[in-house]
Amino acid sequence: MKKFLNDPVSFVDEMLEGIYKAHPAVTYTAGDLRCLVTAKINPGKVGIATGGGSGHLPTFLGFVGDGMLDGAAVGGVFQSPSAEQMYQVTKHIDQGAGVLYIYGNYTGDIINFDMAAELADLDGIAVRQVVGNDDVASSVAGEEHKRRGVAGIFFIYKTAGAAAAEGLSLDEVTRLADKARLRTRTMGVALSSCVVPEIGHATFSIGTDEMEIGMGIHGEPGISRKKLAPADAVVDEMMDRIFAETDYKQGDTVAVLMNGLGGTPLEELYILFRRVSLRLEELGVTVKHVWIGEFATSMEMAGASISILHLDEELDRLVAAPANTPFFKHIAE
Amino acid sequence: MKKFLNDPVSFVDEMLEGIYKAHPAVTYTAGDLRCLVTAKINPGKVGIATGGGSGHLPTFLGFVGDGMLDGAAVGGVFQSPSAEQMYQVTKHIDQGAGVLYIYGNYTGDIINFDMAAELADLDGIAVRQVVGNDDVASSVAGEEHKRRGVAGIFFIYKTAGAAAAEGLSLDEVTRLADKARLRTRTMGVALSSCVVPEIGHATFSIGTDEMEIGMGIHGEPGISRKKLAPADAVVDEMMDRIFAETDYKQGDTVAVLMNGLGGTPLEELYILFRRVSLRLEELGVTVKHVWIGEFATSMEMAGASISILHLDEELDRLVAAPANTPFFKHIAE
Amino acid sequence: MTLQTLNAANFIDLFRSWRMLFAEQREFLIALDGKVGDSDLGITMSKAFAAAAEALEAEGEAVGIAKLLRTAGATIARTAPSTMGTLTATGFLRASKVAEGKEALDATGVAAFWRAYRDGIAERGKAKVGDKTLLDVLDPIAVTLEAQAAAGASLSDALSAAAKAAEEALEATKSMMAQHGKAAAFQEKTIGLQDAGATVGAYLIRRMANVVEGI
Amino acid sequence: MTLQTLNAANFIDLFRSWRMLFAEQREFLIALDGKVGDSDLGITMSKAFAAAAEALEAEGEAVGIAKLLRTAGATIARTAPSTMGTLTATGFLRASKVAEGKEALDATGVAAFWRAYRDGIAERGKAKVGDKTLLDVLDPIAVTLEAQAAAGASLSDALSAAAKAAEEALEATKSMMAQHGKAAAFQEKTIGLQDAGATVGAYLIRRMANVVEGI
Ligand SMILES: Nc1ncnc2c1ncn2[C@@H]1O[C@H](COP(=O)(O)OP(=O)(O)O)[C@@H](O)[C@H]1O
Ligand SMILES: Nc1ncnc2c1ncn2[C@@H]1O[C@H](COP(=O)(O)OP(=O)(O)O)[C@@H](O)[C@H]1O
Ligand SMILES: [Mg+2]
Ligand SMILES: [Mg+2]
Ligand SMILES: [Mg+2]
Ligand SMILES: [Mg+2]
Repeated sequence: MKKFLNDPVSFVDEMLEGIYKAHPAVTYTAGDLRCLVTAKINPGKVGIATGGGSGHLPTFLGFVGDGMLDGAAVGGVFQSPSAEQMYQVTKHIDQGAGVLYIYGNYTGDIINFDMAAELADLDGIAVRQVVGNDDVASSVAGEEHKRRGVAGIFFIYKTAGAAAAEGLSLDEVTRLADKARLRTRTMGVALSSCVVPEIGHATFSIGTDEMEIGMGIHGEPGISRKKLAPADAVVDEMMDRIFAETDYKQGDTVAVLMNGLGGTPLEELYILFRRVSLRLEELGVTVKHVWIGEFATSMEMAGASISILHLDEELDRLVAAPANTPFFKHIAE
Repeated sequence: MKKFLNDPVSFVDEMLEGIYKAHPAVTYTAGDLRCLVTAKINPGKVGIATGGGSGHLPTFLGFVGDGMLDGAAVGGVFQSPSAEQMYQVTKHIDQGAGVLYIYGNYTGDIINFDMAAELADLDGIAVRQVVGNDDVASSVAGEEHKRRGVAGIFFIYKTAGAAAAEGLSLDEVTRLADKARLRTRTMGVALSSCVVPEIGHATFSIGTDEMEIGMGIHGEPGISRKKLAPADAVVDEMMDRIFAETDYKQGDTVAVLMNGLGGTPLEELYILFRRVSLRLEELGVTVKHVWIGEFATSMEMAGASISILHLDEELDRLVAAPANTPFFKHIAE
Repeated sequence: MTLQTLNAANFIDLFRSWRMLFAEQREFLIALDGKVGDSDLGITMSKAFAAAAEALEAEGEAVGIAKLLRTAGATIARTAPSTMGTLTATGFLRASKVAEGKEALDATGVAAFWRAYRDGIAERGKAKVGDKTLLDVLDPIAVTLEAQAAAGASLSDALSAAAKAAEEALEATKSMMAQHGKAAAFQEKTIGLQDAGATVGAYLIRRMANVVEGI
Repeated sequence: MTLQTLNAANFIDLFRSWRMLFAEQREFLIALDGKVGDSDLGITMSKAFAAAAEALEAEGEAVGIAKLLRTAGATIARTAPSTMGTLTATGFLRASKVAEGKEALDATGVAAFWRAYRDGIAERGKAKVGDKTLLDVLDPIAVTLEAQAAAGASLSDALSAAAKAAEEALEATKSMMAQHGKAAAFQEKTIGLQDAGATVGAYLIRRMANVVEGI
C-alpha cells in the first residue's frame, strides 16, 4: 500500500480535519467530524442531505455548498455512515421545509438512511428520499431498482440543489431530483484496483493489459473483462449500452459528466470525451453542459465513467444554475 | 502502458479536440490545434501567454480564461511547443498592450520562448518574460536560477492574470508576476512513475515502499529516495525545506496550493494539507487562500507537491480576485 | 448449569460470549464476505459485539433486559453502520421492545425476542425468505422457537432445536442466488457459497443455546 | 570521389545522409539521453532530420544553399522544438546567413558555416564552453576549421581534422559535470558520461567529412 497517511484507522478523520481547515464554508454538527454541514444555513429552504462511504472524493461531502447540498454524513472508506450521523445532519439542516436524502443504491446506506428518516420523523421533520441508481452495468433493464448509484448522482445533486435554492417545496424538489435520477445513465470502466487503507492491498487483481467494463466504484464485478481496447472502442462499447436503453432523438440535449476514477490522467478523459461527443453528434444530440474531471472516485483506481443526463427544459435550467461548493464551482453564463 | 488512448502519436491532438469540444471558451489560432487562445479577447488588456509540454493538465492550457491567461502553446507530452506556435499565440492575444510570457524554467521552453519573443519583437509586439523556478528541490539556495518551475507557477498565473484584468500596464503586470515568482516555493514528493505515451513504459522505477522527495514533474531526480514515511513526517520534511529559505513571521499570510501529481487520491491530499496547516499555525502564519487538488500533474504519477506563496497586500488582492477558466474557477468572496 | 430463563445478568454474559465468538471468527468472516462482498463482515461484527459487550458491562444488570438490549442496539448502530451492523442493531432494538418490563425470558419470551428480531430485520432490509440473506436463518429460528415454546419445551431444548434449524437453513443458503447487498452483483458466482450474514445468524443462536446450557 | 566544395545539391545529399545517420542512431541516442535526461533525443533528431531532408528534396537545389539551410532550420524548429531541436534549427538558420549568395562552400565557407552555427547556439542557449553541452564540440569544430582554412587545407582535410577534434572534445565531456538542461539535475551522476547533445555535434561533423570524402 503506497499512500500518504499516518494510520489507516485515522484516515477518514484526518482527511476531514484537512477539509475543515481548508474550507470554512463547511463545518460539522453534533460534535462529530463525520456529520458535515454547510456553515451557511438558509432559513426556509429545503435541506438536502447525502451520505455514504469515504474514498470517493469529491463525492459525497464535496458537494455541500451553495446551490447544491446542505449536509453529508461521512462513513469510513467504502462504509456507510451510521443512521445516528445521518439523523444529526438532518436535524441540523432542517429549516422547517423538510429534508431530501439523496444517496446511492447500496443496502448499507439504504437501511441506515431509512432508520435516520424514522428518527427524524419522530421529531416531526418531513423527509423524502431519492436513491441514485444510474449504473447501467449493475443490472439489466427492467431491474433498474437493483442498480448501484455511481457518478451520475452528481446530476441529481445539481438538479435538486438548484431547485432548493430557487425556494421550491420539498415535494417539488423531490420530484425534480427523481426526474434527474430517472433520466441519468452511467457506464464505467476500470483499469486498476484501488486499495482500502484498512485492508492494505488491492481490492481485486486485473491483468496489466486488461480492462473491466462496468466495474463498480468499490470494485464490484462488471459486465466483461477483456483486453484494453483503443479509447474510441472503449467509449463505443459504453455508449452503445447507454443508447440501448435511452431514447435520445435528433434535437435532444444532454449534460455529460466525464468522470475519472482517481488514477486516470485528465488528458485521457478528454480523449474519451472526444469520442463521447462524436457519438452524440451522430445522433443529432447536443451536449448542452459538460463536466470533465474527478467527481466520483474510487481512491487510486484507474478508470473512467460516462454519465449522461437527458435534459428537458426544467432540468436544463437547474443544471445551468450557479453552484459554489468547496469541490465544485459553477459560474452560470 | 495502461492508458485510454487510440494512438500515442495522436495523444495530444485528440486530447485537444476533446478540450475544444468541451470548452467553447477556448479556441485555437493559426489553424494549429496546439495554439490555444481564449475565445474572448479583451481589447487593450495585457495578453498573458504560457506554454510547455503536455501531460500536466490542468497546467498549462487549463488556465486560459477570465482573470488568468489568454493563450497557451501546447507541446507534445513533456516536450516544448515550438517557437512558431508561441509566436502565433503571441500575435493573436496581443491587444496593443503587449504580452507577458509565463512559463517554467526548462531549457527547451526558454530557448523557444526566446525565439518567439524575437519574432514578436520584429512585429513590434512588446514582450516580457517571467520564468517560474519555484522547485526548491531542484537546486540549492543561491542557485535559484537553476531551479525548475513546477506547480507554483499557478500563483504567478493567478497574480498576473488578475493584474492584467485590472487593466494594469505590461510593466506593472510583469512586476507583480515577478514578485509572485520570487515569493513562491514548492516542494514535491513522488511515489510512482508516470508513463509517456510515445515511450510506453515507466520513466523511472521506484520500490513499492519507497518515495522520492523533490522529484520533478517529468521524473527528474529529487533530493532523496527513502522508505515511505507517515504522511506527517513527509510533510515535515518538505515544510522544513521550505521554511529553511523563507522568512515567514508571526502574523504573515500565505496562499497554499496542495497539488496532486495525478495518481494520488484527493483524500490523501487533505491528510497532507492537515499537517501543512498545522506547521504554518505553529509559526503564527495564516493560510489566507488554499487550493487543493490537481493543478500540475505528471500524467498518472502518484505524489504531491506543496506550493506556498508568501502574501503581501497587493498579492493578496490579486490572488483573491475572481477567475473563470475551463479548469479553474474561483468565486471571490 | 443449564439455565431455565435468561435474566439481565445472563444477557451481559451472553454478549461477553458473543464478543469472544466474533473475535475468534473474525478472519473466517472476513474471508467469507470477501468471496462475494467487501471483506468487512469480520471487522464490523467483532467491533460491534466488542463495543456492545463493553457497553452492557458498564451499564450493569440493574437496568433490566429491555434497557440492555436497547443499549446493545444503539451501540452497534453507532460502531458498525454496515448492512449487517445496522440490521443487527435493528434486531436488538426490536427485541428490546418485547422484553419491556420482563425480569427474565423463558422459552416463550426468547421466541418473542427472535420473532421481533426477525421482523425488525425483515422490515428494515426488505428481503424475503429465500433471497440468501440473514433472514433465511432468522425465519426458521423464530418459527422453531415458537413451535417449541407452544409445545412446552424447556428453554435449552427450544434453543438447541432452533440452532439446529438455523444450521440447516444456513446450509440451504448455499443453493440460493444472492438478491441483496454487494453479493447480488456476483449473481451465479454466489451459488455454492453459504451466505455470510446467515452465518452470523447461525452463530448467534448456537452461542445463545450454548450459554443457556452452560457450555 | 572527394568533393572540393559543397554546393546546393551536395547539401541535399548531406541532409539525406544525416537523416540515415539519425535513423540508425535513434535507439542509441534515446538510451544515451535516457541516462541523465528524458530519452527524447533519438526521437527528436530522427524526426528533425527526416523532415528536413524531405523538405530540402522537395525544394530542390535551384534555390541555393542559403535558402536550403533556412528551410532546414525552419523545418527542424517546427518538427523538433526540444532543446537540441531548437538549437540545431538556430544553428542552420545562422549558417544560412553566412551562405547567402554563395554557390558552394569551400574550406573557408564551411568554417564560416560552423562558426555561425556555433555562435547561434551559444547565444540561444547561453551555455559556456566547459558546461558539458553541444557547445563543447561546436567550439573546437569552428576553431579547427578556421585554422585549417587559414593554413590552406583542402575541404576534406579540414573536415577530417575538425571531426577528429570534435571526437576528442566529445570524449572530454565525460569528465565534465552538466550545468544545463535536464542533465543538470543529475549533477555528479553526469560525470563519466559523454554529453548527448555533444554526441550529436560530433556525428554531424563526422558525417559531413564522410560525405565530402565520398565515403
Ligand atoms: N436487504 C437485506 N436484508 C437482510 N439481510 C441482508 C440484506 N442485504 C444484505 N444482507 C445480509 O448482509 C450480509 C452482508 O453484510 P455486510 O458485509 O455488512 O454488508 P456490506 O458490507 O455490503 O454493508 C449478507 O451476507 C446478507 O446476509
Ligand atoms: N543551454 C544549452 N546550450 C547548449 N546546449 C544545451 C543547453 N542545454 C542543453 N543542451 C544540450 O542539449 C542536450 C539535450 O538535448 P535534448 O534531449 O533535446 O534536451 P531536452 O530533452 O531537455 O529538451 C544536452 O545533452 C546538451 O548538449
Ligand atoms: Mg487523479
Ligand atoms: Mg460486507
Ligand atoms: Mg532530452
Ligand atoms: Mg526533451
